[in-house]
Amino acid sequence: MDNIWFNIGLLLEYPIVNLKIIIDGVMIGALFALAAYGLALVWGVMNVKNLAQGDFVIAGGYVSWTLAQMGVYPLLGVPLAFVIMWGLGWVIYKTVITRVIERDLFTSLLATFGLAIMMAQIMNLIFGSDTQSVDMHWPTWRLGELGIIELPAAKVVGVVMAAILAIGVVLFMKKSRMGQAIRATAQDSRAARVLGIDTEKVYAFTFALNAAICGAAGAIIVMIWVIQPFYGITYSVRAFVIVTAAGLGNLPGVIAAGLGIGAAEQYGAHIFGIGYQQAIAVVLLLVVLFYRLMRQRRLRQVLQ
Amino acid sequence: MSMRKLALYGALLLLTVAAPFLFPAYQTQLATLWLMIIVALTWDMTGGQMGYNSLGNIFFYGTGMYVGAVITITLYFPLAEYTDASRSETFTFTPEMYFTGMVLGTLGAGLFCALSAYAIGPLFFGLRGPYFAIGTLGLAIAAGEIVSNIDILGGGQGISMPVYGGDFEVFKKIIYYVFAAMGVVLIVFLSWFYQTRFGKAINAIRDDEEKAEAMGIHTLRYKLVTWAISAFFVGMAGSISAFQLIHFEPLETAYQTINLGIFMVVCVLLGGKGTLWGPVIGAILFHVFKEVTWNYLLGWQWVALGALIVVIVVFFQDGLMGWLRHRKPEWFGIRVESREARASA
Amino acid sequence: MSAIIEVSHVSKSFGGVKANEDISLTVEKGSITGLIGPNGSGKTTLFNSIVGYHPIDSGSIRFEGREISKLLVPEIARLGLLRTFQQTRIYGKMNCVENMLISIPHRKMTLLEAFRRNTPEERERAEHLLHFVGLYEKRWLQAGSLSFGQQKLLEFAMALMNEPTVLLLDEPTAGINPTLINGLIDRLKHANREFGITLFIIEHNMRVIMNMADRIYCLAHGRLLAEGTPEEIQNDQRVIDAYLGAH
Amino acid sequence: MAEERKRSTGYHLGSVETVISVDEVVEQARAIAQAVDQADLLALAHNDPFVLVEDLRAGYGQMEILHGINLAVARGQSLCLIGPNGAGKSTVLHAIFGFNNIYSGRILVGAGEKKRDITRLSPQSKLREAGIAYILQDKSVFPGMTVEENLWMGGYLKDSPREAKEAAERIFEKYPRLAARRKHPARVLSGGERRLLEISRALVMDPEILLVDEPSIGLEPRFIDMVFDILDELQHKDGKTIIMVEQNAKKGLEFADIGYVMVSGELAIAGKGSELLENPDVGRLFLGG
Amino acid sequence: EECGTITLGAAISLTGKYATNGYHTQNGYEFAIRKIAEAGGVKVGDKCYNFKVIYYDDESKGDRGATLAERLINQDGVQYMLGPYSSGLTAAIAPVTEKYKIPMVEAEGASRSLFNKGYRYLFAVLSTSEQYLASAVDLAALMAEKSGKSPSDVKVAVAVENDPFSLDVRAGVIEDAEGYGMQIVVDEKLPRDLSDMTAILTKVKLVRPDLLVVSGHSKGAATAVRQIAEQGVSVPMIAMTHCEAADIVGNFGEAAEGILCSTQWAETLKYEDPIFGSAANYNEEFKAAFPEYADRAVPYQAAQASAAVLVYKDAFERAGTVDDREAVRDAIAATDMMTFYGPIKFDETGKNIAKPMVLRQIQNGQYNVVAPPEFASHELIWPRP
Ligand SMILES: Nc1ncnc2c1ncn2[C@@H]1O[C@H](COP(=O)(O)OP(=O)(O)OP(=O)(O)O)[C@@H](O)[C@H]1O
Ligand SMILES: Nc1ncnc2c1ncn2[C@@H]1O[C@H](COP(=O)(O)OP(=O)(O)OP(=O)(O)O)[C@@H](O)[C@H]1O
Ligand SMILES: CC(C)C[C@H](N)C(=O)O
Ligand SMILES: [Mg+2]
Ligand SMILES: [Mg+2]
Repeated sequence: MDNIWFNIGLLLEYPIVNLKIIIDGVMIGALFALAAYGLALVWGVMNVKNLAQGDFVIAGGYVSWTLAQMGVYPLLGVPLAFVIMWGLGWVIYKTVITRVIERDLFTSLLATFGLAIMMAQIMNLIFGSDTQSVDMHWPTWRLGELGIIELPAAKVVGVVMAAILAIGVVLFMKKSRMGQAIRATAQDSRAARVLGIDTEKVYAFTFALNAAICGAAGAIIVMIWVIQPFYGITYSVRAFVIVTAAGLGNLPGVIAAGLGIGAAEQYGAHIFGIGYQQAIAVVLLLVVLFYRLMRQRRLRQVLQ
Repeated sequence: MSMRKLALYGALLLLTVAAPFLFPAYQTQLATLWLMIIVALTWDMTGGQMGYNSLGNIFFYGTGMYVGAVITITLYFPLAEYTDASRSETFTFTPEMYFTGMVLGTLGAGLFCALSAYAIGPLFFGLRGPYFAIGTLGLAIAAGEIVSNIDILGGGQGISMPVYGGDFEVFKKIIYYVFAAMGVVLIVFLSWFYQTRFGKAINAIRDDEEKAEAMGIHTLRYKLVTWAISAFFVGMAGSISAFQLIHFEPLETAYQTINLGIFMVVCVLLGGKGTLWGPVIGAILFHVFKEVTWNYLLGWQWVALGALIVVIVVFFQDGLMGWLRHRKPEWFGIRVESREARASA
Repeated sequence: MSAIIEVSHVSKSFGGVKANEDISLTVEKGSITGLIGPNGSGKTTLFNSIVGYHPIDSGSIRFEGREISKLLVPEIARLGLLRTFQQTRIYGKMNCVENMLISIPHRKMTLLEAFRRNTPEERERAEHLLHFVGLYEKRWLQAGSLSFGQQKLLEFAMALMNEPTVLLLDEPTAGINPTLINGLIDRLKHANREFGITLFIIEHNMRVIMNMADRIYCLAHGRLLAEGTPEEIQNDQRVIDAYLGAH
Repeated sequence: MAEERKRSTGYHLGSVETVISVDEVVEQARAIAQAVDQADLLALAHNDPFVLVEDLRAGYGQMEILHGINLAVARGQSLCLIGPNGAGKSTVLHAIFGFNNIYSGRILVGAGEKKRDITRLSPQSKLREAGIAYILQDKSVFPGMTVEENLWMGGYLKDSPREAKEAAERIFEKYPRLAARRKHPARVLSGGERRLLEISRALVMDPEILLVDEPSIGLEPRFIDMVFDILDELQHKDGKTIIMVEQNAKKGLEFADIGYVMVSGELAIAGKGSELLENPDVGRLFLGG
Repeated sequence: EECGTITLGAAISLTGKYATNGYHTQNGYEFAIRKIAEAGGVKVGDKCYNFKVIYYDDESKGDRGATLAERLINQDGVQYMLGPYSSGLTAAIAPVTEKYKIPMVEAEGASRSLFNKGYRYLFAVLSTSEQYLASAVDLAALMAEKSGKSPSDVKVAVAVENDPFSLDVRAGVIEDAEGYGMQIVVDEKLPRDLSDMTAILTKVKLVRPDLLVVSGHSKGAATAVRQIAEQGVSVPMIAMTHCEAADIVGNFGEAAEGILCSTQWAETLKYEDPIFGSAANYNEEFKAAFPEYADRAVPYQAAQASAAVLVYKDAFERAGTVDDREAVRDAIAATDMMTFYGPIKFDETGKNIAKPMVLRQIQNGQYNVVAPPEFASHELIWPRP
């Protein structure tokens, strides 16, 4: 308890720390948001709850890491991971997902859980269980008193790339015909077929797109943090938390929620200790859910 | 009940009783098998029969462990000293102390879990579908993380339960029979429970809750009671597991969300959701497969397990029972009478 | 006769759309009351307000003298106020008999009673009602695989099984074969007469409503346009202009 | 078809005296069923069928619902299927569009030499390749998209999004009711408004053949007339071929050139719409007396 | 002549969060087995035996470890066990070996919580974990006095993993710090999947402690060293565990300078035994046997693993039997020997009470013993550069 007051005191004593926390949080949150956005897509369109989301992220990271080992310039890893993970996503769709699509909640959840286990373990067998990262050897800018705010160039570039990717995907969904077809299929696939939309293609596209987004996120992550075969679950949990908190079908909300959760986690880590980081994310989820529940109750409704 | 059915059930019961003597080297695995059956059956109560797919039932398992342990310990010793990392004193339990603790602890764990399910239920049952699944998962994750920061519960080191002083063979049999008895009681209870109006009502909630509400069914009450019953059994199973494992820690043993927490769902899916025997069959198949791969495919065991899950889900989407139902609908009472039959004749 | 449902000055709007504006009406106990009006005039909205699907903006709704506009759906349903849905809702994965058995009046049961099995009388009643709506032969089929109209009939049978005090029916005959509609009407009247179930019915099919209702309310643009006996309504120029058209 | 058509409006009034149970209807319908042979059907379609269904057996999963259905309709003709609930009317349309399992039989589209077998064509290719549009019996708007976007989706197969938007504008001009709500998500429309949206959305692509499942369901009386007017115009002005299912059987038979009565997955009676209207058995069993 | 085989069982973390250390441990076992075989094996009566170990991967998870121990005993018929890596896994496995009355000599579970359960069959060759960094507190007090301050002015920051080992390390530090009246300004726990501790380091930057203590196995050490450098945290004294295992010198070079590392064993200490020779000799031969250690310090986790095997050899020889488990257990309990790793003598709870721990500082990329004074080979560099 004393600890907590002390930590809060620090925030008041050094207001700049707040800024630092928010910056850090947004940087992490941006990457969570990417994975969550992909999840929201497949969830919304295909009603597939992809538990392998985090493993796609990690796989993307290893793709980029391997390329870097082979001498490819690390930044190129991002688009390359996007492309390669697109392919992997397509293959997984054609072999597994196409058979579980439009089934009830748990079918897809479990199929992808199985996939997640396999992917993590296969990565472990290939890359070993040590943490890996790609060092960009770029400078770090320090701002504020005591150099409290650090802006490693790698992180800044990573976040900018994440933003570009996110904007690209959002525009694509709104403007392009494929994007529209995806949205229509999400809402009523039978009606979409009646209008001549090839839903199978839409599904495959969506799933591959999701894998690609995750892959690119992973490629960014490996430049600024570390990856390890079993870290996927962290990203999966965050992605689910974010999508659930934002509410299904609320794609812009996903990005906001991602940034928000990133920042909230950092605040929580500061105030309660980093041991509580994961707990904070999920408690926050519960709080958001219950808040929305109460609001719905006033509307004489439930959350579904 | 027909004679054949009676004979079948008699044989199964006999096998249950004789199993530890037939396979003495596998007693622990057999006990674990019963644990899997219990958690699968209880998961199916809410997941398969009521349509509330919880990913957080492991919460009751972990809580059961802790409650069982805390009761057992506090009956005789101060908890804080028992769990202190740097204590040097050794606490010993006589057999009487041990068994009193086990009985009271396990009952206490069951009751505590049932009550807490009843208490938190109104919050969670406002959530539907995926929200409920993720919300309950959140509950389990949060509980694990929080317990791992509570020093008096041993924090991240977990708790080491007292060790049974007597013959170890006897101990293994005790654990097995306690689990088995719990499982048999549960099966008998459920086979009655699903036949009652209550059982039908929770099926209605699964199929269309809004409709059920509009029909005046006490949906919340029924949901709470069902979850509480389910939590009661899981909590007791957790407590027994604590005695079986002796040492447990919060994140990987007690609130093990991605192992047992998901495995119980896999078992149910494998066997068939919403049926009485589906979860039992599923648990047996899953457990056997898991043990076999862990024995013979070491290193690749997780890959094999993942592949198994994918294959199950892809090819037996409704589980074995669902597959049978599709093959032999008449076994499940699906039929059209008279005129329709004539029409297609 | 006394009023069993009293709706007074109820308004409800969604964003900018005023679905119900200052609507007052009463449903007499034991009567059959009709509610008509053009598409989008707010009929379903009014039903939803009564059974508690959303909060109302203003006004009051009383059931048997008790204010219910703040209660939740299940609470209202347990008072014996039942509704069927415009988009049919049945328990798709269960067979018809189970659908019926679930529909026994749970509100009259204690928790302990719920822990009993269905009685033979209940089963008999269920089969009887299924027979009546013509689903007897399909009673072991999964309800989800019944045709559209069959599902409507099943839903109706379920409502009867529940022995409600008041039954709100939202377009019960939409999509039902005209000849079968006659049977449905007959049965509804029967239910009204024999069991004393008060009926409040939304219909577009004038043949149905004019032949059944004791009293009809007509909505248009969210407001109450006219009320009266079927004859009065049929000859009300406002109703003809807004709804019926020339015929 | 120049003769003046006399039609009833809305749901038309009438007595409700004839009370027959479902079983009775089916029973009696069987009794009056005539062997409907292929030649008669073809004759009804002027021996030049544009849509031809031959001995179709279809159903859901393993369950056969249609036991050998034949159907023929000429270009620019309309056909109405009536029958008790559960007779399999919707299933026929489902089968033509490819939404269920076809065990045997053929579905052919096209006139004369250009006949084409579309039995195995996937649903999403039906509109593009065979020009078949389908208005489903139950809800099929995209609830989260606005009314406008729903109409644009109707033109998904058009070459450019602009064309789709222009088509949507034309529809808004025609139906101010929809225009008034163009920016609202379709989920909030009332039952009738949705139906209108579904029908107009199906027309954006200007299909050759329209499958319409109970167009009048849930519509207010004046709308019913309007819908039938639209269909009338589509058939007679634009020369579309219409296959319709309608429980408002009087309305349906008055409208359609050909009427089929279906019972338990089989054809019981076929004839000109006007003939069926006059058939006392049909009147008693299917028109509500 | 042909030697027989004594089969030992071990569940080891080859994957998961303890994988690196599991690997060091396994290497330590294997090296000892090889050396013992070269020296003529274990002589029991007039027969000779060689050791063989059945390994399983416990995935760094306690419940897996317990299951595997049971499998080793039940299915593989193992009679004697070697320990897994980490106190947490030892705590999970010990009850199993205890139930089956299977002796387990372990080398990688140092938490005191292992030795207050009354286990009869559990023996640890290492010093318990509260001693790991307690001497760093003494050093900090000393330095405070030297620079004219009182030890009670010293501010201590603690960041430890939430596991039995690190919690016990923390307990030792806090006990000692409180003894001096020092102020604990940061006291945080590291999560299971640690990849980022900036939040803690930010606080450290703000409160400027005089001593920063980190304990979190290899991952904790690696993350801490990297981020301390990245964030430009300057604390006069930083002490941590697992420096060698994480090879912080090799991985982070400059950034590791001046960090204090606790160790159970150092190759510069003057211990020796007939099998391995001196500590320095062990160091050399081990590097020769496992070339991947050529450019780095041999982690003490490997050395103590070898020592555990040595205890078995000694005990079997004194017991004069390989079949009578009770006799072997008693022999182990009676161990009193000198090894290259230091003296080994178990108290009645099974922990080694004969051996002290030392603290090394990284100076110019070398690990130099700086405390306690009787073992120190170099002067402490303070404050940290
Ligand atoms: N949830 C909602 N949000 C916004 N507008 C709504 C909502 N529900 C209904 N409306 C609007 O309120 C009006 C009344 O709708 P309502 O469903 O009550 O009509 P109705 O009289 O039942 O029509 P119908 O006969 O077509 O079923 C309609 O214009 C509809 O679009
Ligand atoms: N998805 C399905 N799975 C299995 N059986 C089905 C399915 N849909 C319909 N059926 C069965 O097919 C038969 C015919 O259904 P269909 O929907 O074609 O009837 P319909 O003639 O359109 O009736 P209605 O007028 O009520 O719409 C019904 O008996 C029904 O039980
Ligand atoms: C000997 C050391 C490596 C201690 C070990 N990390 C433990 O958990 O106890
Ligand atoms: Mg309505
Ligand atoms: Mg139909």
